[in-house]
Amino acid sequence: MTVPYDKTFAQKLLHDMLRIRRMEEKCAELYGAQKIRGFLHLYIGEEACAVGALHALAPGDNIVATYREHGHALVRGVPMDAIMAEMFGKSAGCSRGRGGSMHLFDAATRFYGGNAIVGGGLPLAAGFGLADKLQKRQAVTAVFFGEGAMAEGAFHESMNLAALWQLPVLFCCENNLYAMGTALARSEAQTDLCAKAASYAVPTLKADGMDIVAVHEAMKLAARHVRDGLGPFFLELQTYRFRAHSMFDPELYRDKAEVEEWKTRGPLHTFSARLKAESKLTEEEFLALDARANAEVQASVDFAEAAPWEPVEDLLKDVVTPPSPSIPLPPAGEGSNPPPSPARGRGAGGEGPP
Amino acid sequence: MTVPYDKTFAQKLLHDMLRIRRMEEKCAELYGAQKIRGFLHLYIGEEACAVGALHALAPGDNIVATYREHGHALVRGVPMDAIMAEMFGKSAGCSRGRGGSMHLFDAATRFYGGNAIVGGGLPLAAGFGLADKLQKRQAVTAVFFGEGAMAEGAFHESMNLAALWQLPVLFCCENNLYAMGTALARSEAQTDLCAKAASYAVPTLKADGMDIVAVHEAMKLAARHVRDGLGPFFLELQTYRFRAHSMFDPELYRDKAEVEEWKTRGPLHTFSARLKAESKLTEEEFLALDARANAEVQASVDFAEAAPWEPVEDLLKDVVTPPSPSIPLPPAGEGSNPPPSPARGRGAGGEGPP
Amino acid sequence: MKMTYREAIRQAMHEALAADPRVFLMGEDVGKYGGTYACSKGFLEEFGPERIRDTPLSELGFVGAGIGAALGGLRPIVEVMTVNFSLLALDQIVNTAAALRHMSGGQFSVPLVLRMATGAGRQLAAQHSHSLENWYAHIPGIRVLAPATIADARGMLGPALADPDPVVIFEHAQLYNLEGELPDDWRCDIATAAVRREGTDVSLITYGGSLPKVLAAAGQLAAEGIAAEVIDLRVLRPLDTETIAASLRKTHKAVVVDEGWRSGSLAAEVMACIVEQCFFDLDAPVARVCSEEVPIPYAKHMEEAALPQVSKIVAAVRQVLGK
Amino acid sequence: MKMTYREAIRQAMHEALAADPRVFLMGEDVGKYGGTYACSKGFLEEFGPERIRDTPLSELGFVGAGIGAALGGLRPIVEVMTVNFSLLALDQIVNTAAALRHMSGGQFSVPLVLRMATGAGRQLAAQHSHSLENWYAHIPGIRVLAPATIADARGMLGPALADPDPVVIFEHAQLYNLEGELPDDWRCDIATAAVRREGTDVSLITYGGSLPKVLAAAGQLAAEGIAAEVIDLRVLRPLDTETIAASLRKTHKAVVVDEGWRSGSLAAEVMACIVEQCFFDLDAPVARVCSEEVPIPYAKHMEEAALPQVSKIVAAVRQVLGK
Ligand SMILES: Cc1ncc(C[n+]2csc(CCOP(=O)(O)OP(=O)(O)O)c2C)c(N)n1
Ligand SMILES: Cc1ncc(C[n+]2csc(CCOP(=O)(O)OP(=O)(O)O)c2C)c(N)n1
Ligand SMILES: [Mg+2]
Ligand SMILES: [Mg+2]
Repeated sequence: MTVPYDKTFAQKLLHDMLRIRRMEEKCAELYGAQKIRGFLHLYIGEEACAVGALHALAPGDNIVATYREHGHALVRGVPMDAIMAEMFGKSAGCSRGRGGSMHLFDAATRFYGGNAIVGGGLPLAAGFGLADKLQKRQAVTAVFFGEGAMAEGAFHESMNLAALWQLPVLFCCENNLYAMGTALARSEAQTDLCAKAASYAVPTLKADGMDIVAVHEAMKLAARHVRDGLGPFFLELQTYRFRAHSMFDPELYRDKAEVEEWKTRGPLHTFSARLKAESKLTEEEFLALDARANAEVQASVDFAEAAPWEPVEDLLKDVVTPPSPSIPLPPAGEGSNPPPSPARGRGAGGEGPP
Repeated sequence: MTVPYDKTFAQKLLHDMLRIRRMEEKCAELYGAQKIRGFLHLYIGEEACAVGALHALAPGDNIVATYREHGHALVRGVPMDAIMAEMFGKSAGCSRGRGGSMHLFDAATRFYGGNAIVGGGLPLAAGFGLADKLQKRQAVTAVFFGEGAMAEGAFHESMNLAALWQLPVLFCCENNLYAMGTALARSEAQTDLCAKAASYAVPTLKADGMDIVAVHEAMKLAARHVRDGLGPFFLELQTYRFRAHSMFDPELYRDKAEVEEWKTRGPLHTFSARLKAESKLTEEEFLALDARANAEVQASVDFAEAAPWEPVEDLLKDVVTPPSPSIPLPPAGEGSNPPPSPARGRGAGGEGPP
Repeated sequence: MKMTYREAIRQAMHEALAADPRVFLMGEDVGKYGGTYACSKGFLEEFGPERIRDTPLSELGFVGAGIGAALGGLRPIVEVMTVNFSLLALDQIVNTAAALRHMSGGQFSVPLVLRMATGAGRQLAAQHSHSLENWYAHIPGIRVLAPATIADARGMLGPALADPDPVVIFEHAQLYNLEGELPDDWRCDIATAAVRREGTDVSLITYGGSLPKVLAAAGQLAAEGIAAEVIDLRVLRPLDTETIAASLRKTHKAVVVDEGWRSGSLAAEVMACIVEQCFFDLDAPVARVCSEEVPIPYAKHMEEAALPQVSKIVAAVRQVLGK
Repeated sequence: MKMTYREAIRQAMHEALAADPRVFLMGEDVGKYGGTYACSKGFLEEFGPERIRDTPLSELGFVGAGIGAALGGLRPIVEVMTVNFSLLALDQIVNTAAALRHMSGGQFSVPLVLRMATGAGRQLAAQHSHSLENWYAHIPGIRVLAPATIADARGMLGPALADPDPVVIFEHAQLYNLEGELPDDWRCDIATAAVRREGTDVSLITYGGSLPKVLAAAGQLAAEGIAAEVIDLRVLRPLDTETIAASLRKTHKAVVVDEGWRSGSLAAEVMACIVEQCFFDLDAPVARVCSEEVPIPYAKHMEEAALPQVSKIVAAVRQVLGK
């Protein structure tokens, strides 16, 4: 299939995948250098999912993600500076350095995390859907989760609630075949995830998560369905992570050969090759995009390095909402959007919501 | 269809249904008299389910039930005396008066409760199945639950575990159409419960829960499957409770007409009518069976009335297992059965396990 | 006006639903059934199924959905029926509702109100008789309330809904039928403890379903010439230690009464606060009357033996007073 | 022999698996992955997938299955990975495992061992840094252990498996890499607290991951001429209050150190016990050093500020001693 996008949009998709890839490669390096600590879950190999999916959403939509969410945050429009500063634990981070890699948040782009409890975001997504439905907003809530999360009770309860109440929730399963070291067939009696989801009377679709066109088209269709008020939708993106589960993972559970096999389907080189074959990309353009991504990464590292730490005196700040007129409750009857996050650094290359 | 049982067995089934019915009618009366307190959930109308199902099981099988379990306990062989004394809160009760209506237990018949948390018994049943499988016992664990429980995460996780590990668990859903006041269609997006269960790659079967023959035949088939090591099975028994959810329920949520309609399908009178039509029962025999049931009930009430209370000094006894040689841990390597319950009264009409 | 605790809860919810279209009630059997404790009887007809939302048996799911709905601009009142079932929802409460504001760097508030019945005393046995208030009071990021009077049942919901952060309201199941006068000034704060009876000899500190027992004990003690001051904590998190300390500075002796199991109880926390703040005011060791450390039994005499009772409170006071 | 805490846990499990065919290990990634904390590396190959059982992400399900398996005659070791995820399984733990024996009138024991990592200190942020030991210590019917030494890591599992009732073992995530000598007499009871250092001036009472910090503080204090006695609770339920009281009768002063959040902490329970049993022995208010009441932040300096530290312990001791 030819890529059904014009050169600009196609290159934008490629560039966003590159931005994620380069950012995360740098993160891995910085983890080695102990600039980034805690758990770090890389998305490398899965970039087509976040990029293809998020470009199908609108600014008023809500995003709920997992601990493997750097890519989603970035493509959604959270500035790379703010993400990088967050991983450094700096107060210019998108969660003021309190969340780290697993807890990126951004009110301005309706990016609701960053949840480190597997399946923890699913009930939340149903709630966003309920709020949008009751307040008659034509918004979509896209919730991302791994195939491992589907064994959790939270998945079951959330799917049922969304289907029962016909909530505008788009369930996006990133099936990378493993939950830590547990292969799908050792965690699910039913390995056809769409069949499983269909049992909630929800329409489903599978897409090749290594192919950004497939992802984007599937997601547009799914988002349309949800936005039109036809109820929830389940989308399975079949993908693979090229790296270990987290920086602690010795990867005893899968063959090197399997990884290598999947790498041949890597979303970056396959998509660039297609674009080149279709004359939508030259090698120079590719290098320029890559250079821009690398420059953005370097700038974000510089930003994070230079950024200040949160003062220790602020430790207890925002455990509860400060009694301040600066964050007023919205007046009765108005569908309220969360207030934009407080001032924070936005560096070079930060893009607005798609 | 003619009733495929000889007169003796057919009358036994009828008698067991009568025993449940008469016992529970008495319970309702005793609740009014404040002899029985707490929550009391009657099974009246659903008797064909427990009787048909439990007569398909063997003494080495395990039973896990809910708070609506009087019938299951009785048919399984827990003496009516012990059940009645339990509801009175007497120490001769099958749980020493500590459990009451919702927590009937009996080690001797492998009756594991009596669980007042909706869905709470399901993971337990998977565990019994695992124990039987690993210890190579050809036992079936039958777990009873209402259709309301299927919305719980516990259902999802337990079904998946049982299916994934091919555990010998028989999931018995008593679909009486309501969970308290919530009709099935207001709790499940997918109201075809077998379709839902099938999504775990588990074989399923629906049976008319008002027809004891249908229940018994379905259960035999299901138990055979499970006992043969072919993995779990899901059985839906379509039934109806004639009484309120509990003694507190004002029953605002369903029509009198609906209840009356279902009563025409009542398992007692329909089954007796069939047996009479097939000359397997005379009116005299029916009256005799009923009289025996009533006598057993009266004896159990007398027993419970006369039974002593647990001494208050024993309050803390058995919070943990007393360090006593009387309950030794089984030696390594032997599949252990729980020790029989301590001495307790067994009155007239108590029957052994089917 | 005379009314029951149940009616006070009902009126509070009714007022909130009528005043603010963002408010809605969600939980098992809040609608067609009329509420397990009949607190929302008639609401379905009045406000419709969108705002009086029956849920499936999915405690984790609908509590989490309440959090999402709160983030999405609504003001959910989520009824979890009883604290016993809230065990299934704790992950969402602790890891999302309570943590979200701080871990997002202050970007999001979660204006969620969670109501649940708590406590024992109705012969419902081990799985339906929990008092886990101290578990909740242990969690930073939420406020925990325990209305023990008609006025608080009526008054606490409003400020709870106005609170931008999650508020958990424990309604003791034994109180729903409590009848009493609703004072004209039932409006209240959700920050302070209340002195329910003044006294100079000993401070009796309690909350929720134990308040009536403690007041009864104080009455008995008065007959013996012992003037007990009764403090109703009202707010279990954050604790109003100032009111406690002020009382202790006067009485120099205290008994804490708490239906939770003794070990790890909220009573222990109150005792720890007293030791930290009033040690040199104390004339005697602080005592506590809690539930025995046993799954609550069904039989009435055994259940009574397991729970705090007036006689045990009176005995504890006598012991503290050396009488 | 020198070994790590991780290796001690591993050896204890290995011994149990080798000795008793009823014992099996179940949990997320205990098999192919080798255990999240590498405590079961190599077990899958040695004992096979039936006994080293990887589970799906279903904490409620597999903890409940562990209970059923225990009732069915096995001796499960269920690993819940971390206490954070155990929130999803609490219903099964509280309402079934802990309650079953009593509410069945003593018919059933549940010989289940639940292992979980606990605690903060590795910059894992709010949802992965809980210390909810006091929640567990509040529940009648279970025993709660907190091995803080190589010896206890090696020694506690055996008696836990021999215990006919449910036992929860908290392994502090910061301890896995702790290295030390395994004494020859590592076999131990699971009933008593241990005096880890003798002293006469003040009793420092702690457990789990805080023990190394408290010992370090005691070392610093010794340099200042303050002889601190260090008590490692070891068993969080039931508490060995006798060992605490014996120490207090000697030192007359105490500081309790507990990584749990301050309000409603296990430290509060220890303080309450001291007040109840040793009030007249006390020369000063008992103090506690707990975690600040905040979801634990990611940034290292903020996380450190949130947790008990040697410097805070030393400062608390000085204050209690009026120095
Ligand atoms: C409730 C819960 N249980 C366990 C964990 C530990 N854990 C973190 S990620 C993970 C695997 C999740 O796999 P999947 O959902 O497929 O997502 P992926 O990591 O593959 O993107 C596990 C077990 C957790 N964070 N939360
Ligand atoms: C986890 C949990 N949530 C709520 C309840 C309260 N409750 C008791 S029975 C019941 C309805 C259950 O319906 P169903 O499973 O269909 O069984 P039925 O009563 O119809 O036999 C509810 C909501 C409970 N006991 N446990
Ligand atoms: Mg995965
Ligand atoms: Mg039902």
